[in-house]
Amino acid sequence: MDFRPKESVEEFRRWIRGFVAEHLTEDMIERARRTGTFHDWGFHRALAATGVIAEGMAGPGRAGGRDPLELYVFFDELGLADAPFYGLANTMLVAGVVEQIGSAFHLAEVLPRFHRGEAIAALGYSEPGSGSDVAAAATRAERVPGDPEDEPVWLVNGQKMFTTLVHEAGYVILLTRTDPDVAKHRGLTMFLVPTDLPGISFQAVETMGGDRTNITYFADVRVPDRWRLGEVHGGWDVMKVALAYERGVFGNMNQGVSLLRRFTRWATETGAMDDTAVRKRLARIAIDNEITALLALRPALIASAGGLPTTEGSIAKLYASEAYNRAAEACLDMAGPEGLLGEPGDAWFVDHAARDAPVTTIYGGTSEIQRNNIAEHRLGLPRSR
Amino acid sequence: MDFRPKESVEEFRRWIRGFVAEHLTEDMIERARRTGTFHDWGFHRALAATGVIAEGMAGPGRAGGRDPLELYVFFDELGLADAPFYGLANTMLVAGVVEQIGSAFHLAEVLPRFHRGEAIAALGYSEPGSGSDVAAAATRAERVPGDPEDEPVWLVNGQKMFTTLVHEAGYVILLTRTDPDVAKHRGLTMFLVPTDLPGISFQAVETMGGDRTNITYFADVRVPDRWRLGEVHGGWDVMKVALAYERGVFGNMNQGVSLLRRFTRWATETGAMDDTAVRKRLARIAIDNEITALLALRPALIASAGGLPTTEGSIAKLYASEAYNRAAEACLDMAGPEGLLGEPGDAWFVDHAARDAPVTTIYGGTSEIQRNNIAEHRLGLPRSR
Amino acid sequence: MDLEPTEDQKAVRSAFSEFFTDRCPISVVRAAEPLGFAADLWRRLAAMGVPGMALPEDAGGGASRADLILLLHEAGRVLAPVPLSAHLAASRLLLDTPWCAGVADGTLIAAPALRPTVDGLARLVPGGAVADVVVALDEDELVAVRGEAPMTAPVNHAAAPLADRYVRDDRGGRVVLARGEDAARRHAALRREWQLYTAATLTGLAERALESAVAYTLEREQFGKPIGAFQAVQQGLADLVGPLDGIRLLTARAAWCADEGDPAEAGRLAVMAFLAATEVARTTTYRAVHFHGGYGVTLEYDIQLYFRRARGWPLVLGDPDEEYRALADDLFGAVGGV
Amino acid sequence: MDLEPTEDQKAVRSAFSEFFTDRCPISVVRAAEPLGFAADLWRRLAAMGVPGMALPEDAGGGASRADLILLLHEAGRVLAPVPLSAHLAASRLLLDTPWCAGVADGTLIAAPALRPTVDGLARLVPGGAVADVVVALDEDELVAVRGEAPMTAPVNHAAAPLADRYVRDDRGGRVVLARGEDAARRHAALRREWQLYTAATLTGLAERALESAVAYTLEREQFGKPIGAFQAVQQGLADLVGPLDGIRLLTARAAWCADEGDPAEAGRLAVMAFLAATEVARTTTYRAVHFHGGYGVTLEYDIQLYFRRARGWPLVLGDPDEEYRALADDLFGAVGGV
Repeated sequence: MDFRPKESVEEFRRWIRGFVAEHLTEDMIERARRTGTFHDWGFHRALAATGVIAEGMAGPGRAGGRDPLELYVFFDELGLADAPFYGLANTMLVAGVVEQIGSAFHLAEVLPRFHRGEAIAALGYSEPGSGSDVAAAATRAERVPGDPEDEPVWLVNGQKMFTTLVHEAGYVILLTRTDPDVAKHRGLTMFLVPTDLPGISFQAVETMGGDRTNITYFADVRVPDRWRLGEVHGGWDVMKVALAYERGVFGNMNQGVSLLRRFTRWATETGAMDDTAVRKRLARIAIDNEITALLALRPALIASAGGLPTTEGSIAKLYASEAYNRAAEACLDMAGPEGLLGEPGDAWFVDHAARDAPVTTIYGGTSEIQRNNIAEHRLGLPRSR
Repeated sequence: MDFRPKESVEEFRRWIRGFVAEHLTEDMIERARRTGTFHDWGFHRALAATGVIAEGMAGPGRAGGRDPLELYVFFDELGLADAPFYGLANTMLVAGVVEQIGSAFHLAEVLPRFHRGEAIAALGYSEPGSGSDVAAAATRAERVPGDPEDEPVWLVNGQKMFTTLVHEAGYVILLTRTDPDVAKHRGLTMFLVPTDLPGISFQAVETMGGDRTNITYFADVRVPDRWRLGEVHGGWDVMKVALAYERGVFGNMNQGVSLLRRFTRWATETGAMDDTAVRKRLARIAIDNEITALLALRPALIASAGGLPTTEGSIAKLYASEAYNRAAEACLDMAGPEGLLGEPGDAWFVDHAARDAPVTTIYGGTSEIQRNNIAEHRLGLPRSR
Repeated sequence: MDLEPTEDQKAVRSAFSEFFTDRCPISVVRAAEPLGFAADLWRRLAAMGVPGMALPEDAGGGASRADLILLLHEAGRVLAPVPLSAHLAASRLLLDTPWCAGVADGTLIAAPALRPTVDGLARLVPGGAVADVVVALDEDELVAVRGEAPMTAPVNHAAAPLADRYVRDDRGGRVVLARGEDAARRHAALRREWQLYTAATLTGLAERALESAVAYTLEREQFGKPIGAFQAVQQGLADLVGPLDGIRLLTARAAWCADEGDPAEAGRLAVMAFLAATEVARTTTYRAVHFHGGYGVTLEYDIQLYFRRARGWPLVLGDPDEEYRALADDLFGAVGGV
Repeated sequence: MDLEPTEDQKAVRSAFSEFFTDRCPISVVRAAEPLGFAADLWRRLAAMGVPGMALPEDAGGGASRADLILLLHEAGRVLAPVPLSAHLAASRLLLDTPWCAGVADGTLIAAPALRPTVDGLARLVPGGAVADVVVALDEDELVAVRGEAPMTAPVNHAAAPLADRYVRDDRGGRVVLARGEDAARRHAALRREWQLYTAATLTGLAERALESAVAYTLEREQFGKPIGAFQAVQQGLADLVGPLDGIRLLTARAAWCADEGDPAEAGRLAVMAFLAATEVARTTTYRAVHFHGGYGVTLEYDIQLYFRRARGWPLVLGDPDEEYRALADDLFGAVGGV
């Protein structure tokens, strides 16, 4: 075992820190907090201009690209700085999938727009009837009969839940059911769809955690076949690529670090830091943060070494989100009434964490689903659902 | 709602307290602790001589008998005084079942011996292959062919686990399989068997909690039909009577009360009581004890009013045992090294509680089984096993 | 001895239940945000005589604590956006003040400052945003102060009508209710009264949150069956029942002891019930939100309203750790004491 | 950066694993009760040079902490009844004493008094029942005292070789290792060293306990299938994995920092690893016993041996609460400090 940080990774960390210090303003952070839209076009385009989106993630069969460990550090630093990075994460993820699976059309039409920061992507997996059970997607895509000379067209009807940032996105990656008569994993097809196609509409959904997400409706949307990603009825294979690509690299599991840092500062100012019971609880949070950091690093390291982190991602996500909830509840107690207040200048971050933390045990796979994965794939227990 | 104790019950409480003060010696308590046999013949016979076993529990269709609430208080007080009461509880339970279901032979032969304190009973439900799933009992009882004029005889083969006190008991109530070819609940028959029949043997099983229990072996034991309890293949009906009879009345759920009392005394002597963190944790235990007492009282009150406490017993047992474990672990922490020591004079009760508490979430139905009951019968969720 | 409500209590409960179900659907709760006060609902309660219930019979009240907690339980179930715990607790101290009649008929709202003032300022008084009369421990005086309700509250977790109130301004009237030790003692009793009422409110809140979660898990299907059929969900829900029944019984016992004239025991039990209810309401609403999945955290769903109030309502008192320590002093004697 | 063991480390680990599997089946653990010491196993370890491993290379050791924790992890998996953590931690302070060679070759066993003495008596020293040399902070002196091992221990939860040792008797020899602040500093380092080793031991213990529980739930059938197929059981087991991986990584990181010459960070991480491992080992063995059902609590089954050691081994240090407070001082500065 060797815990010495890789020099190239640390260099990249210094670079992103420098970039953030130069480009991220308090205004951007505050606007994201207020609107719940964790994307900022100015910041996003400035980052895209550095080439970081175009570089993408290194992987098997891909020339160039960033070490997954570097990207892990990248999102970690963005998270710690409260930078609005959801658009960036979605887009890098979808760009990665497009690179691997996309047709020449996708590569020419979409990829450069992602790379230049002109367009971002939203994820269209979940539906009202399928959350944990993603493969139960019911949004229909039917091939429309017509002149066989013409390009086939798919008629899409249905709705997608939790399409975060679709209101800013140029494209949505869309899991559809193309054959309802076979086992659920086998009748799916994936598309990458421009959001301005006629028949697509969306509605804002506000969340307790302060994020804005959306429901996206598809009403007789005519999607030309060139927008298809992967094989017909091969949607689950694309899904697996997307999940593997994402696993443990994109996103930020260290919310407890920001919370502890802010709370410690507040408690020092108010004198709460002199209370031994408060100190003890903060020390526990610090331990959880250390463990979370190590568990979160592991899938990135595995990906960096060319491996496929499977249960390690589940383990990190489960631990991180449960620990964040423990920390949030403890801070809520310790701050007392002051922690209930929600405006900047107050101990708003306590209120925010208390509302935000429960969300993290749900999205990206509930804690129950993560435990299922761990039970089955790490402990070798029988499948139980 | 009315929390005023019933005068008759309080009077009985004072009576049992007086009895305990007079008859229970430190020697008896220490011997029970050392041997793990929570039965003392001297104490048991002295109690029997007061007529309390013969009085039994009042119930539908039974003249006389003690109010279930009185019996709840009775066992509660015995538990708080550390009196060895397992033989008493088993015997009163089996006597109650025999009274309801037993033949004239049982009533004449066995009941008076129970009442006079000459014999105690052991419970033969669990088997190596059936713990939570009691109805899966595999101990075979086969009707032996013979002269039809003679009394039929059952040939019993198998083994029973956790037959606590069988080494002191005159009788064991025995769940057997008489028809292996029907649904598991329908092929069972119950017997009340004298423990001195040829072919019965047992082996001591020591437990982490300090109790001694036994495995009892049945090798070609010839059991005359007159020992049968209830109908042939009607064993599950007898089981239900036994469980209903027992539910929430026999036994002691207030282990946390003794633990808190002892710990507080110890912490006062050692000065640990001046630590605010210790005080806080003890206050939490005190709250859990209050709640446990109320939840444990409820099934007794329901039984006292002629009702059948079903989920209330599960709720009390689940809460009590989980709370006892929280308390035991907290005391173990607070006592530090001193709590590890296991001899009288040390803080032995901490070590004891730490070893004893985990047992309580297993016997009498595991916490998982209690939650299943609550989910199904209180919350109306679908059966899940 | 009987752990079930009497017939009278059942009648009271069902009257309140009917009232709140009719008059306080969740739309009322939502419409009352962010202030957390529904003036119309308060007027309807006043028309029923509720604001005076905690006062003696000849002042327009006469309800037992056993009845009051039934009221508050039902109010908690629907998250009623009216400062009942605050008003009822504070009202008991206003009997001999000029505002007694107004407090009894609900034309005046009263609120208790739970923590001592600092330089005359009571911080984040529950109900303070809408209260006409504030009762506070101001140095060694227990005072009641008539002032103007700000009718605005800082943005807060529970959308509760909190406000800072200055209690040294006597332009509206200021009555010293007690001084010195008596003031401290009566303020402590006021806090315990508020804790008892809040425990009852949280019990109702948690009860309803659990019901919602059960209903949702029976309706929501994943992997071909209701998620409530999965043990992973069942076990988590079943675990909530004992603690919930426990706080209901403990709160009732605290109320009963108060009614029976055992204030020391009643006070101790009220603190216990408050602490237990605070924890139970948090655990219950956490799981209730969780088992609602992605929907549970959208503002469209009602369960998040329960989640936020479960935290925001009790925490105005401060870190529960301090209450545990105070309870320990009560149970075990002060540190170094006899 | 690499969270996996190197090839060398894997070889070391598998050598220790093989040794302990061969030489310390559970029958050895049982036979060693109640004293908690298997002299034969100790001799075999000595023959391999283990007792001297923590000493510098020229004193017969030279192992890195990274290697030591692999040893202790494997020892923890089999509950090896030898006071390795105690001896290895104490041995580091005995380099310049007359007993160094004996400690290195295992003819002498060393043990650390973790808490300061009271009137010269060190209470419940881990390994103290079998130790020939005890290191203790005796008022302002850090001393090493040669004495007679009592070879008997008070009945205790973990069947650990604890004993009270008097450290002012100089008949066998008594060396003052340091005085004043230096003594306190070196004693604190000794404690942290012991905490690091104990964290590694508990990690091995918890890992094996989880494996046993999984194996049992796959074998034990109820209601027609292995209980490991029920979500109620699966979820409870799956929850244990992250914390277990976490303490393994945290302990390794603490060891690595020590090897890299960052004692401040290493010390902080050792305390964190110890506290986390204490909690994880308790939770893991609690559930492991629980999922063994009625059998798990019989003395016949091995899992209860894990349960008791998970509690008894770390708790000789005292209430973990005190360690949390000390860690807080380290992380956030002392109260009222700058």
